[in-house]
Amino acid sequence: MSVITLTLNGEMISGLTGQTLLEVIREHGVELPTLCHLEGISERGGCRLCMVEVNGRMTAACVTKANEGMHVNTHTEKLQNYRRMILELLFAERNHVCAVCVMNGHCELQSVAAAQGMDSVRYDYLSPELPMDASHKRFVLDHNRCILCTRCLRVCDEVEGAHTWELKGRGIHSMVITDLNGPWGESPSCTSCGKCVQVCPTGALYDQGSTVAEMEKKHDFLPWILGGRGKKEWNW
Amino acid sequence: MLVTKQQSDYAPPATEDPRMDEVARAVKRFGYQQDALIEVLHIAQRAFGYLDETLLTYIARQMKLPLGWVYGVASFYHFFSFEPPAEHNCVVCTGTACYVEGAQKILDLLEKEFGVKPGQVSADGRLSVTDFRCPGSCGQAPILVIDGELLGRETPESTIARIKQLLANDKQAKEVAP
Amino acid sequence: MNRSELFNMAQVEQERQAKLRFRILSCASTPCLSAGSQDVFNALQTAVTEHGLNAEVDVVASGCNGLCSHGPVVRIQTGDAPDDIYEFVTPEIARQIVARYADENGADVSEHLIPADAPFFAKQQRIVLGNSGRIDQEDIEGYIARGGYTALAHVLREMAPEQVCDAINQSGLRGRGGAGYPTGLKWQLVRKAPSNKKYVVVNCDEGDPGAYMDRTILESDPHRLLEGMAIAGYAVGADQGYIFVRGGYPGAEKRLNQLERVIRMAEKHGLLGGRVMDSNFSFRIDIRLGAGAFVCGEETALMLSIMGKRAQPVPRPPYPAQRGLWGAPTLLNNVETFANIVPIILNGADWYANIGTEKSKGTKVFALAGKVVNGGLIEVPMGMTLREIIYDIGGGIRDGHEFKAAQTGGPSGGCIPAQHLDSPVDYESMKALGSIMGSGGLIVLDDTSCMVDVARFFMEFCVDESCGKCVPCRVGTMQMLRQLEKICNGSATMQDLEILEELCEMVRETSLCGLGQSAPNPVLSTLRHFRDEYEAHILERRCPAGVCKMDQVPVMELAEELPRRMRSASGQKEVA
Amino acid sequence: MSKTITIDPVTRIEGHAKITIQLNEQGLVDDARFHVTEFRGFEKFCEGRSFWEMPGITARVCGICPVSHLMASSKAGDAILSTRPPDTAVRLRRIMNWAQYVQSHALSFFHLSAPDLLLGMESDPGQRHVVGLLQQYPDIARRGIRLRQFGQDIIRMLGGKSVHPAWTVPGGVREALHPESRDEIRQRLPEAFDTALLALSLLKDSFEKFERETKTYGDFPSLFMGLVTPEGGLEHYDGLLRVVDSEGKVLVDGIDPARYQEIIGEAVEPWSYLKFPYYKPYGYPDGMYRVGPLARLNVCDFAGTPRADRELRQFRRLGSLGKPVSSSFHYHYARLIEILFALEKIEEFMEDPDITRTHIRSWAGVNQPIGIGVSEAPRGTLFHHYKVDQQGILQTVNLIIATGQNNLAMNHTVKQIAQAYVDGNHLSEGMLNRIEHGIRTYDPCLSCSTHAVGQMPLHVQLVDAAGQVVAEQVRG
Repeated sequence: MSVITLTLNGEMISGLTGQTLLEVIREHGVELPTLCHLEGISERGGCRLCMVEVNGRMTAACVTKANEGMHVNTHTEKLQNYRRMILELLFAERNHVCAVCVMNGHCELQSVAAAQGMDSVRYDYLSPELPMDASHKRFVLDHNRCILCTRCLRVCDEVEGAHTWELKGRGIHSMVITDLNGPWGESPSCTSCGKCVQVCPTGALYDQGSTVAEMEKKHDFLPWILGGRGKKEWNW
Repeated sequence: MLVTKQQSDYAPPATEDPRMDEVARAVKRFGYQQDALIEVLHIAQRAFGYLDETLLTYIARQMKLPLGWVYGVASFYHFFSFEPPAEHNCVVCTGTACYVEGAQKILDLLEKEFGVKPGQVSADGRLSVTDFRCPGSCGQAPILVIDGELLGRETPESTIARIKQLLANDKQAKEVAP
Repeated sequence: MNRSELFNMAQVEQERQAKLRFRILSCASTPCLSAGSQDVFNALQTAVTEHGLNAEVDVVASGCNGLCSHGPVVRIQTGDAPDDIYEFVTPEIARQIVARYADENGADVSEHLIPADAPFFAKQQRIVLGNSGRIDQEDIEGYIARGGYTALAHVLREMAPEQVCDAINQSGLRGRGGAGYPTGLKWQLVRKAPSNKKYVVVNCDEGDPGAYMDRTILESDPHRLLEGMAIAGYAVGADQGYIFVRGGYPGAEKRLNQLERVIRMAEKHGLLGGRVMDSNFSFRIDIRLGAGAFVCGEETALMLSIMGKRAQPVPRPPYPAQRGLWGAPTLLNNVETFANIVPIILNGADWYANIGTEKSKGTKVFALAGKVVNGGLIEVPMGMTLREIIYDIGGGIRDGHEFKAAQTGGPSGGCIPAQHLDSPVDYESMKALGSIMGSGGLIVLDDTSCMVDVARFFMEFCVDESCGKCVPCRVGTMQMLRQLEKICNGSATMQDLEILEELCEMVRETSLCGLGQSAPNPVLSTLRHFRDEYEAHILERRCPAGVCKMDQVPVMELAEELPRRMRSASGQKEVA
Repeated sequence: MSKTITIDPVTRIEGHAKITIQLNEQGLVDDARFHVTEFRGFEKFCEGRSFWEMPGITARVCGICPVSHLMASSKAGDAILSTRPPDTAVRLRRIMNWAQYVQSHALSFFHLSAPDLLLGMESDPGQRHVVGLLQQYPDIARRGIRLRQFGQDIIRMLGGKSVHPAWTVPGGVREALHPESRDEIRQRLPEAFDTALLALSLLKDSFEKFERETKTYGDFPSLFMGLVTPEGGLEHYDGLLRVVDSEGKVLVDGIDPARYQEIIGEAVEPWSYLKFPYYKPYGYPDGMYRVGPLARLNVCDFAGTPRADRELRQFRRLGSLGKPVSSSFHYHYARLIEILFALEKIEEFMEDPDITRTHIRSWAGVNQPIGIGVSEAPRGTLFHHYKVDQQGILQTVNLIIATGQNNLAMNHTVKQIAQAYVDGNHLSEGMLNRIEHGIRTYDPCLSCSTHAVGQMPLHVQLVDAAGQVVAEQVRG
């Protein structure tokens, strides 16, 4: 693995070939907001919050490999503005009511919005009528709070290996489903492992019986599992 | 061998339906390759008219694909339908040329006359209206496809007349039949 | 089949045709079918039988002649004389036509005969469409008789793969799918990619509403495409090709069966499959079906669809030329691009490079539709002006209306107003006008069209076709549609217009794939050329073209008005 | 010619409402109506949500008494789980509920009603608010604010925040009482008692001044409803329903609140978004009943704490010949007695050694399709009635709010005051304020809203039969 040098916000920094821009940028202490990215599962490049300017062109840092001589800007006024707009779009898309949400105070969408200074939504709330699925014995799925980051799909497919979760439909009508769009509780493939719940950034997936602001999610289990499995870090 | 409930869940459902054989043959013809899923779905929809749960489960088990995968693919593409088709189907092209030539007026009048919006089936289940973007016959816009028959240069009035005729013919046929 | 067998076959067919009194080619392409050409075809056959001419006259279903708005179209070939083309043919006229050619003194059908010098045909330069309408759609002999598969034979025997790539590069051919990437460069990239498995894919999904060039080429001259693909396969080192065809549209099944037969026929003659023309080159072609998703025009989405998955684009790089189908380098071009290969090989790169403009070589096929007199499929050299296309070939605007704009490039393109009618049609100048060349949809709008509503129409399409993967496209297009709907129903304020413009920029710059990046184009281009119409909708609450209903009030005004209304309503009620 | 006077909005209440007074040809009051013009649709938009979220959602019905909705909602949740929360949890819930009484009643008395009572009904409207009170009676006003603060602080110590705490949940409460908090509450109790007693003496001293008001501010026979303990004592959190009539006769006693539908019906009128509950056996609108502090003190046999019982005996003397106290003006008095009672109960619970226990939540799944939770809110009995599917997703929601139950009585009060003070020819500002004050005695909480300090705009319209505005006065 060879060392490469690139310019980050005017400063020369170094990284390794094969690293994504996001990794390099975060290693150098610059914080980029992300929602669909999660260490341990594949990249999706869907939320577009980690957009950066590379040699004047916009690209998502999570899916761009760092290259020698890149000129990267992470916090131009335009980028910051676009990030807020993307967040506004997300808040307007479904019914995100933080005040009565089980994840209030622990939600990634909420904290990213707060960090980006998104304090109001200028777009029309689309207010779709979406159901909740509380058929699972241990967990609840609330489509109203889903941002379609598909972390649940990826962790279920890549780590648990069950491929219970899928997306149905497309565009604005996309929804996460289990198996043939049936109730989660009746899914023949679900192992009830709960990984999807833990990786979900919002209150779309949560434990049965959680009440307002009560749900908190573990985030460190994934590197632990994957490190143990792949890199054989467990030594017992 | 002890067959647990879970295991039987994963076996293809047994069926006597000969149309299912057609699907099975298609899967076999594509060598059980997972990338032929869309082709298999096309064949299944042609055989059954729509895709129901049993059919999708069958295909998933045959092709060794997760259930969600099959549903996800089928629901992504507009061509696949999960509802049984109506007796008669009127497809209105809403491509650009047809839009310019007033396809919307045809849709509006269809809604007014039969109470059916694009994507809906009439209350009696006899007529469905779909919008479709572009069978590629823009020179003859606006274009209709009624029960598979391609028609060009339609007006709202001629469309309504055709469909009324179609529905009336059925009625006569039914009256004669018994 | 080897080279000499091929020439032999061509000769036999040419001689057979020369012996005929005349050939009748009845157009069986989709537009003519929708105008009733099946009945015409049947009538022609009956009439020929009635005249006892079955042995002396061919009646065949041909591909598209181009003049789709005047269908059904029938072409008569007599010896060496130029072909006669008849428009608006009915079964009755079909009988008269047969009578006319069977007997010089037959009925007079000249009313339906299109003059040989009609500008619609005279102004065109048909290279890609050279065979279209002139041959039987399925018949391999007819294709071979017109020199088919000699290009492939030539390439296999005389040229090394890199020479083929160089020739394509020299010809200046650019991808006809829309973006205009140099085809030769793409071929070279795939050829150089280190892998022993490579693929050639032709995109014939054509989800652009109002465009049907690729399907028509595929219908009218399918062997041309197969030959072009085989040459590409040889040039890049692929042994497998996929034709990605749209399935599920009305009449698709018939077309697919036809295509299947055509491929089998070519294989049977050893022109495809293992050891093509007794060489060491093998090339198989399979059909893959689309199922109705515009996003499959994006190459990564298309490849996912071929692999049987949800067609959600993945970020590039890696490009398909590096990692495509099943991880192997993949050459992806559209139908028109491949259809250009055979003429380039046959006539030479220099011949091709002489057609067109400095940067845009060759010809372009357009699906001309909308408010023009002559709508249909046309092929013109690059650099022709819009005015020539619309007024000379298209015959001008119908019903005495005024030209307002030409919409090119479909949902990813834009509208070009009257003041730019004289600008040449090529990749660069279209882009400069805020539109794109696109795959070739060209819809002419007149003064009865509202440009805001046109933008709304395309945005509705984009919302419907967005795959939903990235936020800007999934939600951004929906929000843009909301703003456009508000403008169209009279409830928008200038602030909504600002929000719309801001969203356009954001969606364009941050979307994951081409669909989202180009989705704002119809809005941006109409805003650029027709801003006054937007402002009339908002400030004067008036639709200049009289299309929009404008039956709503802005929310802010409603907020002021409602309590007043409620108060007076309740006051009256109480006293009463 | 008949006329309509419109007061819009009604000031110093929680929410948005207006009053219309209809005058007949002689200029006498024909009818008067209290319209609630805001619509919030809580019952509808809770459908499809999980009952677990209901305490959090319904607490948002109101920023003034979120705790009451928390209580009723959590109890409805308990019923769906068919579980009994641990004793400590129940006690903590009760403490929070009483803290809510302290803050809400203090707000009603000191901030909203005291300006009229201490400064006078006809005093300068520019001064007749809590800021004016601060200038003239700085000590009283400040102590009132501190008393309310005490209630708020207890709520915050338990629930983490003073408004909309999401602390009571189906099955119990989420966090235990910290010993430090217990000590702080204990420490601050004496001052609170002082303030409550001061307010009581101030109010009782002013009774002579308001003799006419006592007779006209909603003094009419009606039924009274409230919860009582099984022994008949004053109850605010649990207990059984009791209804008495204006003669003091007990009509219904010991009925499980979950059977409320047997005795309460709900009517709607086109001119108000507020529902009109009524006592079923008497029909609509004869089944008018009052809830809230006045009703609770009228239905109970005793309070159950020494100081409150002493005051209750004095209160009883206001009703003639042992009958219930019938003037709504005495809601103010009842409210102060309840503050005293709440403080005494909080004091008592603070001595419980188990109060800081941490076993405070019972766990269960959905066991019953229907859950009805009833508690006494400061303004009266509050019913939450949920129907859920097997997964706990709400199918229907019915909320019967205290203010709604007083709706008939409030309309009656408005009419009574209008008849006493309006003669059609004089439209004085003080008269309008009297009508508003009549409403304020019920401390109506129309839904969550901020309480404005200072002058609120008042819009009075005289409307003739054709709906034309004849005269108009705008203030603010």
